[in-house]
Amino acid sequence: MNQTVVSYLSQYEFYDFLLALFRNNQGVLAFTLYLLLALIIVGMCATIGGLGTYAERKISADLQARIGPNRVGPYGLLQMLADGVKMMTKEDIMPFTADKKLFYLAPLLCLTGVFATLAVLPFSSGFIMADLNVGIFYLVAISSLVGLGVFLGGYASNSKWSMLGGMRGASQIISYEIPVTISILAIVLLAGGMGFGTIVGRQGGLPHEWFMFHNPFAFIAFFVYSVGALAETNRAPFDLPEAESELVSGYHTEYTGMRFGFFALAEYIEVFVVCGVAASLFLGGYNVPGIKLDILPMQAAQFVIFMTKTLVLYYVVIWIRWTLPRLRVDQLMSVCWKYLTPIAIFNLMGCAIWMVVFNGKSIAELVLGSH
Amino acid sequence: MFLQFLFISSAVLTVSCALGVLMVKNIMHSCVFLLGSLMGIAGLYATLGADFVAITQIMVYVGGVVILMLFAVMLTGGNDFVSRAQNLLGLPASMGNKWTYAIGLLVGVVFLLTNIQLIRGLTKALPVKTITNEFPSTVTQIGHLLVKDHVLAFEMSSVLLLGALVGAAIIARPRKQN
Amino acid sequence: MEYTVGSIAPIFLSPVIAFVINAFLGRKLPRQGDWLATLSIFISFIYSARIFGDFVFGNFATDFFIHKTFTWFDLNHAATIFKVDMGVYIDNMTAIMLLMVSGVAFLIHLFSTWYMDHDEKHGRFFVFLPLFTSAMLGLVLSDNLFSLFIFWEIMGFCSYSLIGIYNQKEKAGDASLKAFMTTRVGDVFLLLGIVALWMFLGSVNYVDIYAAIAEGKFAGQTVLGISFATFTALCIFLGAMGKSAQFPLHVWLPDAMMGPTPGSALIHAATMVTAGVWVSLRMYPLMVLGDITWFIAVVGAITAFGAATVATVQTDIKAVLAYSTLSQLGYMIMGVGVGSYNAAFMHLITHACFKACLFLSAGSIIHSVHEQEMPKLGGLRKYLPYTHFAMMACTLAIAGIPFFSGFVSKDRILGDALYYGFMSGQNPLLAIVPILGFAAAGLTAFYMFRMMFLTFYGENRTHDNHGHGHGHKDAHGHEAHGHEIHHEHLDVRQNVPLLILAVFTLGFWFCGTLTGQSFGKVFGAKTEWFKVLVEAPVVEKFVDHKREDFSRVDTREKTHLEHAHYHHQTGYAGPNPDEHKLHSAHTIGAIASIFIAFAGVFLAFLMYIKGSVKPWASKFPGITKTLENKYGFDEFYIDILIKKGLLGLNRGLAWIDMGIYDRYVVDGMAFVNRVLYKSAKWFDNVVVDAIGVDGTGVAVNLFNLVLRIVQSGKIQFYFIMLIMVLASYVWTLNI
Amino acid sequence: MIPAQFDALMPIVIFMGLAILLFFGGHYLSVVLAPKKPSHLKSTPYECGELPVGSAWSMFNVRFYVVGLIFIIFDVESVLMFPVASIFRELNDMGQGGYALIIFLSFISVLIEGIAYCWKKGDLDWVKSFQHSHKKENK
Amino acid sequence: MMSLASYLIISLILFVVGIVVMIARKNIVAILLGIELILNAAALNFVAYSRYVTNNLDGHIFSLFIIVIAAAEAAVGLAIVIRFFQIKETIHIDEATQLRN
Repeated sequence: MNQTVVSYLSQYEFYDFLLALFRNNQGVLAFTLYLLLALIIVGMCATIGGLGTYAERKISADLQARIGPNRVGPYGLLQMLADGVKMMTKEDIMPFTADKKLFYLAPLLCLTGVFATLAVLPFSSGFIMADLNVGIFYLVAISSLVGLGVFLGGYASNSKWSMLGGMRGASQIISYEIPVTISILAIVLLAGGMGFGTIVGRQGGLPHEWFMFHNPFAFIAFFVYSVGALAETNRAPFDLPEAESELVSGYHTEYTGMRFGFFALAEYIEVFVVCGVAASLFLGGYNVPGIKLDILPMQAAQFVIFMTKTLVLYYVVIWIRWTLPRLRVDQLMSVCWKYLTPIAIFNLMGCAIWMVVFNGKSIAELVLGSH
Repeated sequence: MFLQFLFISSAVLTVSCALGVLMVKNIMHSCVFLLGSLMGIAGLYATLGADFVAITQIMVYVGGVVILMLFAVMLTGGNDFVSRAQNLLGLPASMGNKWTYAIGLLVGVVFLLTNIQLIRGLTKALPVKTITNEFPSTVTQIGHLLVKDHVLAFEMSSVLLLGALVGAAIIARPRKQN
Repeated sequence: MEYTVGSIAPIFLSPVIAFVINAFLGRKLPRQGDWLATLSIFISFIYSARIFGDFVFGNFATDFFIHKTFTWFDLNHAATIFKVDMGVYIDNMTAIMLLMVSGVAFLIHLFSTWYMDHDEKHGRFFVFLPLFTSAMLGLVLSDNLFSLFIFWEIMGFCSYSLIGIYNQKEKAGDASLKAFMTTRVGDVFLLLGIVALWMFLGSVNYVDIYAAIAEGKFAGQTVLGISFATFTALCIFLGAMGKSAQFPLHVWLPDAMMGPTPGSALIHAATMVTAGVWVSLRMYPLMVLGDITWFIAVVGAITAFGAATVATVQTDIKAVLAYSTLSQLGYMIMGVGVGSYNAAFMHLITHACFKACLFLSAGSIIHSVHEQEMPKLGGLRKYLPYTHFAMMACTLAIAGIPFFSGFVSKDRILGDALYYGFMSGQNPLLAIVPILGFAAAGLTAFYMFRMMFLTFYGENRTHDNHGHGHGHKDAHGHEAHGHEIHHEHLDVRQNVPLLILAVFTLGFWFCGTLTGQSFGKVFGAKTEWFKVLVEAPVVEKFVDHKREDFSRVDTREKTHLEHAHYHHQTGYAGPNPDEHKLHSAHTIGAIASIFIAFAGVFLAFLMYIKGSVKPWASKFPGITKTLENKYGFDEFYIDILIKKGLLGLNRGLAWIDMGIYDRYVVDGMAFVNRVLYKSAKWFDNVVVDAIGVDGTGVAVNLFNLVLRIVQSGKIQFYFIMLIMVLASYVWTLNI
Repeated sequence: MIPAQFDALMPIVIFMGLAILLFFGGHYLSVVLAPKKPSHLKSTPYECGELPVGSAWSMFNVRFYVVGLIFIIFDVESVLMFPVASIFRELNDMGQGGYALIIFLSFISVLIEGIAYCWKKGDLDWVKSFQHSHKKENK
Repeated sequence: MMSLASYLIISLILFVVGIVVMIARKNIVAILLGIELILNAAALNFVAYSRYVTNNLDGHIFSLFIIVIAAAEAAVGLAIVIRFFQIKETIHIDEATQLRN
């Protein structure tokens, strides 16, 4: 049974009022509500993406004892707006050797892949656009469109740097998808379902109820997931596809203006999504510590909890970027195939054995006694 | 309403992209059209209530097969390789020409008529089932089927995939240049 | 005494586990894992002994049986058309057989740890040995012909591997190939019989076959013009002939000596060759229904006699034993044929014990002396006292000396054969069966004692490189120089298995009364345990048979199928045996066989100890030559069947191919082409030119176009053809 | 009043539609706002100031394909594992945990075999020639 | 409008297009694309029958395994294509007329 945000809202009385407003036309009302909420989420994510660029600069400046952007607006806060305006007003250049149709298509694929993942991201127990039964599986599947976009972007530019970056990017993204998927499988195994509602609902607010601390294997799986997710989003230290010292700017070397903006936007939103998934799968998601109520204000609290966890992870991602050096390409591949994948597989086996041996109880339950 | 919208859009996407695969002269574009067609089929699965199969379609095809095909195209020299072979009319015939298309269409029409004949016979014999608009979750049922009824196929598929991996790795492995 | 999977499966599974571990990790284990194999067989033995104890001493009714099944695979949900059950079927016979197989196999394993020590193939030998044993145990346990066939083939493979274990020797490779190919001939027929039964009954369970027989389902069914029952029975018996090395498929067994001696012991004594007898016994009701018992009896008699004659001239100690095995197997098959169900099975068991012991003794001799040609042995009594003791006991048993096991079982078979041949009113030509049987009995006593005398008595000739062929006393003054022969000491692994097996050559183990009656009667007693427990399957009681799930505890009444009265039952086809005549036949047979056996022993004594009678080899050179050539079967198979027959067929086919096909069809096509070409040229010259250059160009272009596309030989063309054929299929059949 | 279950797919379509809308809207804005002064030199592919030589669509190393190959096999295996994993807890609660574990572990063990094979054969090494020569020198 | 017949028609169109692609194209990769289309048409039929005719999910399982096998097929097929290209330096189907070399 797929729960959606509309079916959640329909418990409340104002839904009936809205329904009357729409002359009892369920479909149109649902569509409108979805559209509104989707616009809100997209706007929020775009803002977070924009703020991400700002935060990245500020944090990097902080780490490197600089000041960072401080001209536009207070503390340079409006820098992102300036960036956006600049992108829009830049000339749109396309190499004459390029494959024009695919050149257009590539950013769209990235953008679609990333946006489609937002539909299942659990912001709170009610505010999850569609709690599909196959939630996390859907997310993993649809986000592979990004890899395709990266590859096609690199290909369509018909520039050597782009081509190399695209090939590298695609092979990196697909490679790291394996440990990520297998780590997620371990969590699915523990949760007994693929829907985000099921997965988050089986955790609790307090750390010992999180899946991360459910058992040692899940603990390792969290790190495997984190590393793999970093690589999947082409973040440092795995930003080989856009390594500026090797490949100019990788697969988006030839992209200018708005199209480059879409790539950047997709990347920043993807980082956000990945952090949100990590928070939901491993860190208890939107669960408010200690309180279990089913009222509307609770949703706000859950939302805040979720965003807090996600943004902390987001900060960590940026922090890692400015701390760790970039890997070499062969190291990249061997990290994936020779370390992460075997570890992830053994984690999965360990989780399965743990499930059977300890009957699905976590360490805390075993230590503190079952609740 | 929404379901019908989804169905129509998926069907249109599927068929038009399949025709695109057929029509375009660029192998890269063909692959991308195939991607569109497969996404459309995923949508059709979704309208049939087969959520897991739909997502599997996206995961395997979009994430795997299409990328692999694009890789293979790049590894075989991209789109603009020149075939050493010439077709009947002395032109390079990498993506077909009007003669091959004519034959293909002929065969296609024959097959189409044959299949319509078959389907006509089949649909008469089929029992009519009332369709509800309920879409129960298929994941747990599929899981139970995989573990119980089709467990042999499940285990064998892993062996099959292992065989495919080993075989393909042996074939594709770069040979040592002496 | 409740049976579930846990109390039956270890019998079969523990050797399998040992096999898997030895196969993959054997090299890393200490002593290459031979202790593991031995231990696994010992576990089997323990569980088998438990079952045996329950059946023989327990509170079961004498015809109690356990039948548990599980569905192996079921490809059809609704109609059970393709459903295969696996299961175990344990009755008294299975219990006895399990104990025998696991016990003998355990002793052989124990002996092998000594025999194969420091052998280069030590590890590999102990990979195949437990697999072999487990296959035999599985074969005995299985409740249907299908799983029996699987284990049958596993055994075939293992025997192939064990015979050819010294794969660097060319002869070993040849011998293993020969064994494999010869048994394959029989296996084809067995499979044919199984498939025929399957198609007819939809099941190959023993109990289903019995029930079908009882319900008369076979009546009136024919296949290929003969009765269906005859057809299937014949097919299955041909399979048994291949495995049990019956004439004329016996040629592989003597050559199977190439393997290590304990392997031979396992093949020839406990396991593989008895599988054929086993399936004949299991399918006995079918054989009776198919009315082929006379054929079985004749085949058995011929094998028994022919092998015994060949054994009299062999000089290799293992060859003598091999031919004696053939001969004894002939007795068993003959016993099945003449309706002596009980005695045939008893002979299987007794033969397993003493033949295993004989082979192990031979192994002991060969390993101590490094020589297996009897003319080069002799006088080993002093050096190998324990071996001598064991081997003498076994020889007495096999020769049919009273109070030994061989006498008990063989005498009974011979008595039944006598009745069958002379008194039961059968075809008078079948009198050949008891005649050959008695002759073979005498020959058995002769050649076995010849072997004993040549090996253990007389002068020691081990240092003498020029063996004198025949075992009379050679030049005097040769005191035993056997400095390379060490006196054997009582070794747990070398001698104890022999001595344990030798104990079981005594007759009273088999004809005593373990079920509580009087102890005194040695032979002829009708209440002895073997007769009570083993009897031909009564098919009627299986009509409404219920089977149990494999994992369920056996909760049936232990005495639910009780026969009110047991009578001595020979069970052969035809009218009820005349008890009086039968009894007199047994009496005559017993006296005659004792006399014949002692005559054989005496003759051997005169020839090889006293030397007063010269061996007859010089007197009858032609016969000796024939026997030494083993009746020329190998040559026949190789020269006539393979070289002349198969290759001749090949040549004939080649002639047809080259002479007819090439000459007429291909060249004819070329001729037609030439004609066509000429006519086309004429056409071109006359018609096309006349029509005009443009027309020609267009026409040829079009023609070429079509032709080239059609004749491209390209993948896509085949694909088009595929589609077209499919379409035409649909349209023509109008589906 | 709960809307039809199937409307759960609607958000996905809406998000995809929004992505497309945003894409074309952005393009439209850029067309409106951005200058348009094309020149040949500007639209040459960037090669650090040099004139580009040849097409970038050249042949690539096979190792990319091998990585993709291993990936797709693992991808498909993980797809098959997802439904089994999601009912694992249910089976365990039903008391069939051991059975499920055997099924699951035997499936994974084949997966491990695949990766072990590729590892052994060096398909996971990105730079093969270097490592091979390195090993030979060590010997 | 959404009925079994419409799904069958879509899958039929896909199938025919796949066949035409397989026949018309001379590029081996393109032929593999056609095979993918054909396989997908079959899988779509299975799921459609599963919803409209039978009452169980065996059709889903079947199409799942079709996808699995299609992936394996693509992997091996493309490997063969690449190897073929390394030998022949072309991926024209008409060059592939010999079973060795």
